[in-house]
Amino acid sequence: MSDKPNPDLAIHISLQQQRPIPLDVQLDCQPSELLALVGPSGSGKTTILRAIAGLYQPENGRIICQNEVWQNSVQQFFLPAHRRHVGLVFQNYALFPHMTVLNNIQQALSEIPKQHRHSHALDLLKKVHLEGLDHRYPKTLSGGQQQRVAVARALARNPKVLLLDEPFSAVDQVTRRKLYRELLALRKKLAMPMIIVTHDLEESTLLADRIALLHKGQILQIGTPKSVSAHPVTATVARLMDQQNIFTAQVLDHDLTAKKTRIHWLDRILEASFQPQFKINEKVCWTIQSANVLLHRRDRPSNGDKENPLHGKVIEYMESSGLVNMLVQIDKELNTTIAISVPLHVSKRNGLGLNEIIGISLLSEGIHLMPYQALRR
Amino acid sequence: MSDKPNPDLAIHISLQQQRPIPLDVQLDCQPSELLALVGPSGSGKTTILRAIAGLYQPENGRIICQNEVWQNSVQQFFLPAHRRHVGLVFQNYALFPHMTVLNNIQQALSEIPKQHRHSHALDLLKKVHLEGLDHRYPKTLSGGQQQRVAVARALARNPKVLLLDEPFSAVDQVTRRKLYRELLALRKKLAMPMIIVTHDLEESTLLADRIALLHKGQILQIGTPKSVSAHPVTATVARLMDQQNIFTAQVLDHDLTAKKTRIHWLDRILEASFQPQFKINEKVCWTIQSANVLLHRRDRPSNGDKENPLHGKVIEYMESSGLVNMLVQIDKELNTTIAISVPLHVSKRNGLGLNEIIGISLLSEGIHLMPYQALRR
Amino acid sequence: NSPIIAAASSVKFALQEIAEAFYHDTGNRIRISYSSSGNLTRQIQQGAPFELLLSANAGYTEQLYQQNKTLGQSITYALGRLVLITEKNTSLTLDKQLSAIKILTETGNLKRFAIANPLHAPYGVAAQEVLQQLGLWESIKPHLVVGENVAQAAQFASSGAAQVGLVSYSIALAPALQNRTRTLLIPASLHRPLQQTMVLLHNAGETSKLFFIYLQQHKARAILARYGYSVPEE
Amino acid sequence: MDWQALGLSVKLSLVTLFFLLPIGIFFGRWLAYRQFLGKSILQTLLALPLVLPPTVLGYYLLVIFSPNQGLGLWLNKTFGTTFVFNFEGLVIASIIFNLPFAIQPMQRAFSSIPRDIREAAACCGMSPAHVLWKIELPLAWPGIISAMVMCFAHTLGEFGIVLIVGGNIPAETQTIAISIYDRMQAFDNQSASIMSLSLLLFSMLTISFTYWLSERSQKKHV
Amino acid sequence: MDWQALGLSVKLSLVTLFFLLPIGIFFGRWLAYRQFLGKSILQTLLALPLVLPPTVLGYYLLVIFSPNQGLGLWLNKTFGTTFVFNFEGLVIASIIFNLPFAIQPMQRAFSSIPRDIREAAACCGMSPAHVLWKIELPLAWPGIISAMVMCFAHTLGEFGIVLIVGGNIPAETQTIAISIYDRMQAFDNQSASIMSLSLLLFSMLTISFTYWLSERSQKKHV
Ligand SMILES: Nc1ncnc2c1ncn2[C@@H]1O[C@H](COP(=O)(O)OP(=O)(O)OP(=O)(O)O)[C@@H](O)[C@H]1O
Ligand SMILES: Nc1ncnc2c1ncn2[C@@H]1O[C@H](COP(=O)(O)OP(=O)(O)OP(=O)(O)O)[C@@H](O)[C@H]1O
Ligand SMILES: [Mg+2]
Ligand SMILES: [Mg+2]
Repeated sequence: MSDKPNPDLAIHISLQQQRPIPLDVQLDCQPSELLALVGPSGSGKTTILRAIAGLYQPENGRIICQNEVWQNSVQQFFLPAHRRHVGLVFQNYALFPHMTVLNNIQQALSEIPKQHRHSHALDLLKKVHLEGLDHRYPKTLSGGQQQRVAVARALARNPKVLLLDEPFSAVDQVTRRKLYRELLALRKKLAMPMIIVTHDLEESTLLADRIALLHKGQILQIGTPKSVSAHPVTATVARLMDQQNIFTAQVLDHDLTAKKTRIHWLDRILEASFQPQFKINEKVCWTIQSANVLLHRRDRPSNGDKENPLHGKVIEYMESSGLVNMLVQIDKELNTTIAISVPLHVSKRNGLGLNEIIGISLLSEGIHLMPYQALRR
Repeated sequence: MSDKPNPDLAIHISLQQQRPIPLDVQLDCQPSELLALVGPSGSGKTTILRAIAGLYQPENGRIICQNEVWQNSVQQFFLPAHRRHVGLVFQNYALFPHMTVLNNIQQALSEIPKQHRHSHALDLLKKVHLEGLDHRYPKTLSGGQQQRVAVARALARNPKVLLLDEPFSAVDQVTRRKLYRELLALRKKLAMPMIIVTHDLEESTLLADRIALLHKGQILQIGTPKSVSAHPVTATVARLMDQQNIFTAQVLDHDLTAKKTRIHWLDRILEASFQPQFKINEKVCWTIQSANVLLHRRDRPSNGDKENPLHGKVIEYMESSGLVNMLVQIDKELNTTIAISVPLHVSKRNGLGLNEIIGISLLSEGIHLMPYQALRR
Repeated sequence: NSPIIAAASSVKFALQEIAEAFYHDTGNRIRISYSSSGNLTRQIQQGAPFELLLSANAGYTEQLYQQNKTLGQSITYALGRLVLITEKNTSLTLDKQLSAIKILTETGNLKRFAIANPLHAPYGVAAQEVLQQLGLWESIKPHLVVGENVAQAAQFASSGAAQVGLVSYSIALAPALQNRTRTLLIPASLHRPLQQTMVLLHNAGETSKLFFIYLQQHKARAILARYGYSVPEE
Repeated sequence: MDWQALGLSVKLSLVTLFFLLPIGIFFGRWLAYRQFLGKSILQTLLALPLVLPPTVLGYYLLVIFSPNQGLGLWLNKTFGTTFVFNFEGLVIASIIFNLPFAIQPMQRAFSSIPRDIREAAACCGMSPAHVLWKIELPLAWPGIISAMVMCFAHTLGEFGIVLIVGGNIPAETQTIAISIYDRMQAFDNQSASIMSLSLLLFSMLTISFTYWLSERSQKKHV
Repeated sequence: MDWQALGLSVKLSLVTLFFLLPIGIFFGRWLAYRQFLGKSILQTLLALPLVLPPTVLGYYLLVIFSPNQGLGLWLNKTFGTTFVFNFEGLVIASIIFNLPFAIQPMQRAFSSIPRDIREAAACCGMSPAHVLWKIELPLAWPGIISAMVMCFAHTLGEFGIVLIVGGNIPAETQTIAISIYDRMQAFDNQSASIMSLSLLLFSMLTISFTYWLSERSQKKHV
């Protein structure tokens, strides 16, 4: 750190460890930034939050929050949890069973004057939409209600960093949407870094400024939700981001004027966005988001249909809240399928259904290339 | 029940109680049917599962499963939990802390021969994608891993009814998708009723044959996911199904030839699907799924654009995994907005963005009328 | 603040009354700590604030004298006597030679015979001597139940848990026992004298010294005699 | 060293534990899981054997079991044995004065098992007996072990009741505690100290081995 | 009825509890949350006061605290008081022979508090002392209460050690247990029984009231 006090309100985290839980992570999170930690179950998300909170001490670690050193394993320094000013929502809530809801929240309000605590706690309860439950004991609450109490308690601390471990997993969608709004409002109001662990990619896209994709204790990619899902750096990232259309191909050439890269896939040639970093003849992986796969409309053919046109049979057809998700079989022998989703009304107008043969186009701008790796499905 | 034994493999549930947790529920679930219990946090979903499993005894209840009476409060009969043959995944997993993962699962395998238990348990572990963790103790597992062990344990019982309380809430999306597949495969193989509690409407649409929407201990609507989300019986149901476009209007007339019902909304007239059960001049609520709201494409106007055309300003614009969700303000004074979602590429081609004025059409087939009730947002 | 004197539990019956009389006659109160003579000796050795020790065994007072814990030599203030005791409604005939008990042992009908522990309780030692004198020791030994002290031995016998026992005469005279038991005094010649000795300890105050003297006077001796002690010549 | 007395004490402790274990588990579990009127009274009754001086308690037991009247007479007629001045009597006395040490900690141990874990066991189809065996006992084990250790130690050391009910009969009711006490009273300090020390050492080995075993089995999952 | 002795016993019990409560909480908590080498040995040491006959233990304490030598001499010089043959001595003896009853149950009580609840408390910014006070103590309360009840009962009833260390001095170290014992020895069965009964009744009332209070405060959230 420099001599001059530097108003760095961010949190800087760097953790390394081999055993028992492998970790190799470097992260930082700016004040008012909402960073989402995503990754498969068991990838170490909870462990990282615990390390930040001071509940877990990884072998090598350096954590600096708002210019305050919380851990520095080189200097054998480890600030205990209660002096770290974190707000943490536990994955399993960890409410105090012998206290009412209100009391649970007030425990974290020790830093504001006594006479304001009651009303402040009630405010927080309102924020998580639990008015009227203030005198209940945790055991008489449903799972989702408990979880919201835990969120309120974490907020109460007025922490230097807010750590949320799947804070909305037990809350229904409608309430959740309301809580999102509260969280986003809060974030504007309070200048603190927020780190949220979530399994819900939609949640992370809606809430987070950046997401960090974790896998086996390592960060594979950090970026805006949009960039990580549209431009995964590897096929693994694409797979972990729930991308279904991942294939291998070979770079054919780069068209410098049209700003296109052409690739050889199956026995077809596809136009992709211009990605000259891949060499000609290089084997690559490529991916396309299903929203970038266009249906050829039988009712009104369009120009766009000419872009990377393909035909195939619908082998899976699922309706869900006004959308239809389909798997289109492009190559029967290799069982190569492309996932596509269209609005239900479009599907109806075009008479789509199981086993229909349909035409689709892959938007060349949506075709994203990645270094080659063997794919396992 | 009749004199003849009747091979009724379904489960019939009827529960009534005022206090402490209000319940008034009648449900049944056929073998191989997957029934989803959805509803806001605290609506009584867990309580119902506990009552079925015999862990909670509501005041009045009659539960019959596969022709076996489990509870009949008239006759003061209550079969204890361990004789009920249920597989239950607890909301908080409830693994046996002193047993390895494998052992946890084997506990529920008491009904198969000893020598097969080991391999059977390993099979189940594989099904939940936890190979290799068989000798771990629960405390060394991550949240999602624990949850999957709980699922495997519930399946192991080979139960007469499978009860899953948010079984995938802690599991990441990619793994979850795999588990859906396993569950659906299992459901075809085993002829037992399955009841799943979930907050995830997408999950319920993907998995469930029927969903039962619960609110304050009462079932508001039961039906296929499609019908409940497309044809909610009341505005409350629509709201609980996370429907954003809910408005009030007045029935203008029914066009018997065109099979349309016309309604008066704001200062406009909308054509809706034919719903003659509503009287002319009757005040109604109406709803439309955002997928049934069509964007007028600037690049290629279409016939469909003439259906209930509206104009408005985009006041919220959010990208999320290739889709764009927008709020379009139709009426500034009343702050009436309609939610619409379009693929990202469409949005780009049409140069959409915050504060753009756009034209939209409401598909008349998608406009669904409901009895009038005051709306609270 | 009245002085504390230490007394063997076995003299409690008599001592209670003597203390009353002492108070009546001199207006001085004493506090008495009862325990086994051995316990008391040990406590004195470790600095207990007792001013006078009434022991059921001459050995302990002698020991303390040797260790310079006393003011002068010990004095025998009474002699204990043994009685044969049995529950009231047994058919057992009691005689000085214990012949009925001899018969019981020979016929194998003797179940339990209660005495105080001959290892450390003076009345136990005496009981052993009596039995040895009468040649019954070996045959009765397997049937012995041994009380921590003579009171416990009496409890064994009086509750009927043991058929018969050898206990101190003073205990047998306790009203609660008299109603429930029959007793027979054992000739003092069958055992070594059961010297009840006392000694003033080196922190003894005036009251204790007074009491020490009082115990040797006629009134106290009369009480002691009433409680089943033979009193040595004045 | 009075090996016979030590042997007897150890035997008494083990036999007592043998009976106390099921009794403690039964009542401990019952008190942990049931709510009923008068529960606090019952719990109180369990602590009462501690309130009376052991010798006094012993005397009352002696009177109760003495073969001349009442219960003792009936027992004598029915079983042809008395419960005074013999090993059986010691066992009964030991059980009674150890009840509080057995039941209380077990009650706590059972009541600290989370309810949903027992429920999950029932949903796995385990009968209550099975749940007890596979779930509750292993989870309550540390509490049960420490209860048993206390009872073990307490039985080794108790001599007041044992002396009265047992009558200090060598090889039958003369436990090591009584033996040490007797030497002590006879001013045989050296024997007493040697025996005390041996007893302490023996208990120390036994108990710390027990704790070590129980810790080890816990370590994996706690 | 020997009210003086009863009063003394109750006073002794209360003073003992007063000291044992913090000692038990401290060591119980320490044993519950720390892992260290020799933990089983330490736990074993805690059970050892039970192994020796109380009278024998009493002798050793007497020797240790006797003002003639060693520790006792030092204490006497330092504090100007001895710890034998007076109330202070009884308190120390009581504390020692009650240690196992205080620490063991408290250890169990603390170790049954889920770890994440303590962690959550730390994350709420509570200092360890605060966590102890607001979270751990209330949650460990049933275990602490039953430990205290056992100690209370045990102190009322113990007479072996008290007799030796205290010296059975009326109004000073003669507790109700000794008093009952003395009457019993003097075949004053009636007094002994009346006193026993009164003691039992008194304990019963005190203890069941305590349990009732503790149950009531638990009922809301368990
Ligand atoms: N004590 C332990 N010993 C060995 N491995 C452990 C231990 N504790 C946790 N793990 C492993 O560490 C990994 C990371 O766990 P963590 O709880 O951080 O995962 P997570 O990303 O939060 O998962 P989830 O989304 O399922 O909650 C898991 O694979 C888990 O099995
Ligand atoms: N012992 C109790 N006393 C009073 N109310 C209770 C008690 N237990 C639960 N409740 C209430 O009963 C309602 C139903 O709880 P339940 O756990 O069934 O809800 P749920 O639908 O599973 O909610 P979630 O989705 O949040 O898990 C909740 O509002 C809860 O507060
Ligand atoms: Mg986690
Ligand atoms: Mg629930």
